[in-house]
Amino acid sequence: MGIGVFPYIVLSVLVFLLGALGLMIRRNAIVMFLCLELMLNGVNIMFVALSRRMCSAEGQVIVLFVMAVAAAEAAIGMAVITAFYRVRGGVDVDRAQLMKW
Amino acid sequence: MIGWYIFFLFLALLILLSAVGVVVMRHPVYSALSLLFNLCVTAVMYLALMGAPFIAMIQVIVYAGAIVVFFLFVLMLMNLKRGEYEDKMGPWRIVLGIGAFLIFLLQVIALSGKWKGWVHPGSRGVGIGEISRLLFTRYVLPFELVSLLIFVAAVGAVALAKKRL
Amino acid sequence: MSVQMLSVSIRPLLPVIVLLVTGMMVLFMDAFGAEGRESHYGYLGLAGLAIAGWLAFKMWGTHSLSFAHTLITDKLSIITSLIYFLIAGLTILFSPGYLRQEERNLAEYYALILFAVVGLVFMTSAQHLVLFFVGLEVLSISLYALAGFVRQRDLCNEAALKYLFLGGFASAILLMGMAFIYSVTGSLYFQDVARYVIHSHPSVALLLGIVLVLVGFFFKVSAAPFHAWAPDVYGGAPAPVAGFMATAAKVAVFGVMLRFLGMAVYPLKVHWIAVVTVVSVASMVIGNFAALRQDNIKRLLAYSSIAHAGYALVGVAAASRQGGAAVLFYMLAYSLMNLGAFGVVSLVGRKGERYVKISDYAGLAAKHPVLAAAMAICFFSLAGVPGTAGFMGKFYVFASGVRAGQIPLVVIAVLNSAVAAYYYLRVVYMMYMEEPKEEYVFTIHPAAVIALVIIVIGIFQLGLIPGGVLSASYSSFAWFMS
Amino acid sequence: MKLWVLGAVFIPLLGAAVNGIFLWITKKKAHLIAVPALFASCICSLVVLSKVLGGAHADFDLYLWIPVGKFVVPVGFLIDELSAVMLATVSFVAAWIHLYSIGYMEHETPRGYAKYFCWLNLFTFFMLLLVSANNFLLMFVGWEGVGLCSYLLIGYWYEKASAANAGMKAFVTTRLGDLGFMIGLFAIYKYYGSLMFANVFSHASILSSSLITVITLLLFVGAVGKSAQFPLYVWLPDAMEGPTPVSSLIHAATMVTAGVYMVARCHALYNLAPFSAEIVASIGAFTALFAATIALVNNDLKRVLAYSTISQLGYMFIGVGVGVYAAGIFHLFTHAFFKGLMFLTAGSVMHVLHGELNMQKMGGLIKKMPITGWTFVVGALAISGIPPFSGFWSKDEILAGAFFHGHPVVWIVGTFTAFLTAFYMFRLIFLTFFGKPRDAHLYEMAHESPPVMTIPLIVLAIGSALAGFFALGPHGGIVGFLNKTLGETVAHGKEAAGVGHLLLIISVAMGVLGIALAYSMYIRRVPDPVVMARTLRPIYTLLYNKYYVDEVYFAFIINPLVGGSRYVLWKFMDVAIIDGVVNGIGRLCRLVGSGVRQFQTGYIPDYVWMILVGAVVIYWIGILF
Amino acid sequence: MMGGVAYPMLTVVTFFPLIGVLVLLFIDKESKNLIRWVAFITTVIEFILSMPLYFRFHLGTYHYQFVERIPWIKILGASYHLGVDGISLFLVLLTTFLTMLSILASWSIEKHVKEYMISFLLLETTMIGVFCALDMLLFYLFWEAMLVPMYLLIGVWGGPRRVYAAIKFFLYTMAGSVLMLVSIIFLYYHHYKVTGELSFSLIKLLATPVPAVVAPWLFLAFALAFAIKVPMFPFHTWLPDAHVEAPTAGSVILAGVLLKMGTYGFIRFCMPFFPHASLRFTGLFLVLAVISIIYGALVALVQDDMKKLVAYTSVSHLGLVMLGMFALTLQSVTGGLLQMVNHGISTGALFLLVGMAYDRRHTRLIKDYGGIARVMPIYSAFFLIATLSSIGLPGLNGFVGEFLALVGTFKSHPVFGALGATTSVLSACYMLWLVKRVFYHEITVTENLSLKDLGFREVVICLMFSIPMFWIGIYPKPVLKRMEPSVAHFIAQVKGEAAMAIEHSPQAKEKMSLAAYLVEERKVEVRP
Repeated sequence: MGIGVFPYIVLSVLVFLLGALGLMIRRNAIVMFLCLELMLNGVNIMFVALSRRMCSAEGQVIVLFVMAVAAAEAAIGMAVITAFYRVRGGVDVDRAQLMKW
Repeated sequence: MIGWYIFFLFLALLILLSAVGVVVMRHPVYSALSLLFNLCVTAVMYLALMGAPFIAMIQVIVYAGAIVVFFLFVLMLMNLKRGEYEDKMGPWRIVLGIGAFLIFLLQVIALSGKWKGWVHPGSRGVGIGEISRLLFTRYVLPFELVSLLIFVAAVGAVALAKKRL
Repeated sequence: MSVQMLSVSIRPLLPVIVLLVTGMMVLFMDAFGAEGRESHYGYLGLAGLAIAGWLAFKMWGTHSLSFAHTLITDKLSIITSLIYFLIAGLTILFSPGYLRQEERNLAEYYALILFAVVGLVFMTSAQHLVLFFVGLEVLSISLYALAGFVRQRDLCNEAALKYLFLGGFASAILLMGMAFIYSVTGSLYFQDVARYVIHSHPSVALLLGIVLVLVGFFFKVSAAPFHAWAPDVYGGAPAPVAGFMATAAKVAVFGVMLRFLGMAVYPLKVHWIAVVTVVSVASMVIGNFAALRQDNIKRLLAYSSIAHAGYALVGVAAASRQGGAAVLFYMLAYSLMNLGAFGVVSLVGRKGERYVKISDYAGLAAKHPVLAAAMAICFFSLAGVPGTAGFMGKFYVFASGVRAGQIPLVVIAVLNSAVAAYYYLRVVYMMYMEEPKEEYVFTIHPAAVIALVIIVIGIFQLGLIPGGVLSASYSSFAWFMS
Repeated sequence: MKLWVLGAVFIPLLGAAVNGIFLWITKKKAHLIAVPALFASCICSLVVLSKVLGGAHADFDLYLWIPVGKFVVPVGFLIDELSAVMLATVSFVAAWIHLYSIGYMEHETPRGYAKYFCWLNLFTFFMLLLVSANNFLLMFVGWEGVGLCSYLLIGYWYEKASAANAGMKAFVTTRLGDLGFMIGLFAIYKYYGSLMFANVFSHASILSSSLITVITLLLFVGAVGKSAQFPLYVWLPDAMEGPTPVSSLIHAATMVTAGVYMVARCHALYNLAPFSAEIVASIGAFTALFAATIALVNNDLKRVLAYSTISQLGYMFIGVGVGVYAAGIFHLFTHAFFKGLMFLTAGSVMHVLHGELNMQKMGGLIKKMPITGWTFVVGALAISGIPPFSGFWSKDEILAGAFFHGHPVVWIVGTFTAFLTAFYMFRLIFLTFFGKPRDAHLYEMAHESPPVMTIPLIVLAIGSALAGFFALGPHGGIVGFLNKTLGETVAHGKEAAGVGHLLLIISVAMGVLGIALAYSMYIRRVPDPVVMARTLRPIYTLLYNKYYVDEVYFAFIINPLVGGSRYVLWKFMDVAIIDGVVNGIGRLCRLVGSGVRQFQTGYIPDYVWMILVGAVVIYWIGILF
Repeated sequence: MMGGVAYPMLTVVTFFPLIGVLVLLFIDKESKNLIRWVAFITTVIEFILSMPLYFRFHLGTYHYQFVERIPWIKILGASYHLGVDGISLFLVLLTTFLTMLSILASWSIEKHVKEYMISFLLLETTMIGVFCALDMLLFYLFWEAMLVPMYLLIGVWGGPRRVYAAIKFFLYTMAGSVLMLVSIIFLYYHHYKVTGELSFSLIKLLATPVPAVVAPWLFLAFALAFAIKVPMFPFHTWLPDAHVEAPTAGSVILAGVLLKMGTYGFIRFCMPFFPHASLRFTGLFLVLAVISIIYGALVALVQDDMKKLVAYTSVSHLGLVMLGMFALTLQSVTGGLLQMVNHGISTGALFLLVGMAYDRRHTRLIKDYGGIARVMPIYSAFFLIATLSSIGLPGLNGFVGEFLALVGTFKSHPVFGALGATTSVLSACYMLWLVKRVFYHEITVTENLSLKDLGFREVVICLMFSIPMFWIGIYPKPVLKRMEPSVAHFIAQVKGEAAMAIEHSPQAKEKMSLAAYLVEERKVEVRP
């Protein structure tokens, strides 16, 4: 039967968590955004693995949607970051601490 | 069988390593490149192990090709003046180069139709026909909605970034 | 599940299509029209919303599953759609004056709101998690743009940035949850999940999936401990947008949450009730207590909305048809009063929202009695004073909780609402009992007045004669398992 | 009959109402309403008395006052021998005192004048109500009403601090007694199921004697307060701050005797509770002696009279305590005349001396004001028990009763007190009216009072002199008459007439002895009182300071109460503890709020952490449940 | 039901003030006198409208009268259900009466007159609503809604610490009543489970006994809400603050009507709903009532501020009412009920009189006065009458209620009756001491020499207050007769049902803990 679905899931979760970790430890907004994409990639791995496991294209279709979403998020994200950069002169999120408490 | 496992582990290792790279790289551009690498290796995995060639291709084209490049573009736009990465890029240049070559190779193979033999036998995979059928039946509404999504993203981005106030 | 054939009826989509067309028209007219008529786009949007609302209203009572059973048109989807239209309409009414004063009166704004509404409608009409997710993303991306819409302002940018990252993160978690659910059940249709759950023992993976999806939901409704973004984002976003964010998204996500929990994974209620209960308590406590020390009225409203999410979750934890109805009613009530509050904030804040401290409201009643009265009514409603929508909503939610035997939770909730009264009263006290410190020179756009009047009438209508709306929301949950 | 009773009781109320509401119109003419009202009432009372003498009785309800379930209390009147005598006494004395007041109060402001008459009328109304009520509650209405008027009239010169204080002291102290009385009423209602005299007394014996003892003791507490018995007598001397006619009417003739009336009225109960009766007699005897000793050394004209009143009230309680109720009431009756008279004369002196009360500054006044002086002597002779003056008859009845009912100690105390009474009364007379004037200036001012004041003096003097002869009437005289209501007490005369006569002689001898001693000390100056005071300094000081009772009350009751309330209850308990907890909860909430806020760092990665941790936590919650 | 009146009398009485509000809304806020007159006339008409309630009240029945009932929120089974019986009748009348006089007493308000009058009229509607509502939801609505105008009255037109007082008042009351809301909901669903009918009707809910295991808890939740409102020791500390800071008329209403809502709640809801629990907690409440009586009086004794003093006397007096109610005899409850009315009148009058002094001197400290009987004789006379009424002098209203309450209490609980009776002494102490310090002695503060006596308007107010004082004191029978059947019914309800509850409660449930019960309840629900 070959490789089961389980290793893929582990892989996907690991990638996902690494992305989350990135969000937690990085300050640079763009790198954080990359980590977000990394997380989505993790999800994609899982869906594709499931698609294979279930012999259904559904997972892959979902992956397409995820990609579309990622693209859209990237577009708006970059716009937001650019706007932020223009006003604050940097993209480190510790600059985004005007509001707290 | 064991070979596939080794192959899987190898790819998984690459994926994880590049993921770690994304997270830990000092310089944003390295991170971006790591992500690019990560995505490409993932695409390889899709293609070779998971029977999802279409996704693999889209992954490379859309994700790696468009999105990450977009990131890089923005990065450059913002950080160009610093000029830091020029100095530190040395040892990575080779790795990246190899990576790029590998990806290119994979793409060639993939496109040449000779890829079937490389594919993990356990995965019969689903064809692009199946995907499109789903896309236009069950997922027609989300699919249409995605168009709106992209449009909204564009409108939003324009609203946030366009010069005219 | 086998692939259904595409049902061709486009009727359920009519309201959405109207909105889309309106949105496009707004953009096109902006592209090709003359300068300086930006406000008219708002009125165009209102017209679109009205038509869409009328179309939706006409569908009341029909029930259909279309587009391969991914889209449901039932009372819940219609009633929530109407609520979105109302929210969007009120937001648009508050916006022209605000945007003009911020010099950002762009057509895109109105278009984005209309598109966000489209996303919202799909969220609550979805019978399939992917459709929901895409709808959610349409909404989210509109909101990212709207939150940072006044891009020259520091706080706005910051709000957009925070919302973007945390929203993206939550979306990823939601996706992961969907993936897990899919891995177990093999489908993302609510009905399929339900079918699976009824006949099988819950697995760890399924629970993980449910919890992750719930995390996504909780994030969007700003329930603790996933609330952290809310104060910063509401605090930074332009006030009308903050109102829109705080209300529309919550209504939609609560609707979906109820569909998901009440239909798809109802049999696992022992598990999810525990989760919802804990989150509810955490939200109420954190929201209310943190609000006690707020000086910024927008952040105060944000914390209060966290607490309100907690109250509404009591209704979810009731896990009953009545609980669902209560949450829906509560959300409507909450939307009205929160929109009113944010609307007044947008007026009093003036250019650049410089006057958003609670102390900036000192003596408002003396200078603008009507505005202060509207604000006070909204705040009393938020505090849950009987006769207002807020009370009826709370009452119904708590009633459903009591009925479901969630008495300790309800007791915590009512005690919290007593604590909450303090900070609401503080604002009222500022407006009515302090001497005015300044002149309060600002213009009130007539549209905003109309909106406030609608809100006040709505608050009292829901508070005094809620029968019709209650029945409607009760009948919206006929499908609720129990 | 009904109409006469109602007339007697309500005409004064009418007068009070007119004067009260039209204060601004009647002004200095207030007496034109008040005095006729009282005389009308007096006539009505006398008519009632005459009808009762003819054997008529009445017990009727005017209207239902408080009907709640079985608790039904009417406004109703009971006219029997006892209440008829009381009605007549009260209205008669009151009428003359009203007349006297016209002269005494002539220098008051118009408003004050009208107010005074209004209150005085009101007082009479309540007093009449008290004595004619047919149930405990209505009696209590009168009881409290007279207390109120007493308070108001004592504080008539409210700008004087001492007057204001005295009024309040009087009211509060008597209320303390009333508390007992009220609880007694509760008990009566609880156990007898009714507050009507008729019901209670006719079924008096259905209760166990211990219960009756408790009830009667509680009622007696009320009497102790109202009738200024030890230990609640302290208000009465201070009450002398009021206008003298008030002291005369309220604090000598009528109100203070209400307690005696009440005990007599409840004789059916006291008869069943020997222990209570014993207490009544003992307190009476003790008070009689105690107050008399204080009166020995006091130099204030009115206060001597006040202590004398307390002492005499003690006598009355001896009477009702030992079971000779009629004798007690008889003494009440005679006392009303002679003590009312003495106060009025004292008032007359004060009036002409512009309020001077210190006897040590007077002397020889009889030459300047003969009517006042001689009428006072009549009163003093009466109180000293010198035959044939009225006091002799009534005091003798009481002492004989005490002796024959087995209370020899009481008798000894009573008799000794009679000696003291005679002494201090004549000390007062000799210091005030005889001897040489000690203050020339005052002496110059003195003159006889106007007729409107002297006529009442003469009338009351005649009463004081002759009222005792009522005892000689047919069928046991007034005592026998009263006994129709108060029940057949054992007639001591039949038992031992000889012993009776001996007692009589001893008692008269005591009076004479007292007078003689006073004469020797204050006219002859042998022994010189000043020297005596010096030799017996500790005793003198103790008596002069009234045994320090007021000081003790202040130190041990009032100050701890006020201080405790202020510092312990209010500042500590209320503000610090209870409100502290309330505010503390509020503060705690704010503290928690500050704590919760700290999570909100504004730093995106922190928020991501929170979400992730939250997700893990709720996952485990989901799993574990 | 009784009283088939042609027009909805109670609705008219309840909502008529809102018409006044509507009129006021259209009056320019600068024409202050017009505003005052409109408000005053509204309340006068309101008072006149409420009079038929008294005259057309049927004697000898405990049933609710003038009943109106129309469905309100059908899906919840809530109805618009109004009615009065002997218990609420006089509270309604008291409300209309006091509001009328309060408006008249508010002539000196100069700040935001329009808003003030609007708040006051709104307050009147909510107060009457509380007393008339026979539907629990409707009741709760009025109950809480009343807080808002009162909050504004204290907070806007109050004294220097008004904000603290207003917020404390609001929060304290709200914190208490939210638990009651939970209890109401519980009762509602319990009724539903038993009968299958959704209803908030007081009468129907009363007909469904509550399981013995939860009853004490529900009772305590209700009792907390009402005890705070009463206020009973130790929940009384909001009262002095609120009273001291509230404007005069606010204090009048606060003391006169709002506090009654607490005691009214006990007699109308708390005790009939949970007779068994009431009896179980009788001891506790009697003790608290006696503590309130004595403690309130002692603390009142030593106050320096006249208003605070009167405020603490309310604690004491309301303690007496509570004592009467929990003693559960016909006399004690009737007395307590009457005492509620009496306290409203006499304490209302006292607050008003203190306010009149405050208007002149702008101080309420006792030491700033002294000897003013000379310069203000009429004022002093009325103050004295109010004082005497307050300390329960026979012949005035206070006595009748006080005596009945105590005699009834003594009947069932002699010790508490006797302890409660101390109020007669203590009240004399604090009130007369106050009178002495304020009115007697010589004038020491020169400002007091030029004090003006009461004007015509103020005399009218005082006279209006005096009339019921004398009336109830001298001829209380019409009042008592109207109360008696309802009180008797109340007692029968509490005692009778308590007896039944003891009989019928299964032993097993009796012993079950609350937690176990709740778990049990949820299990029943969970069953798919």
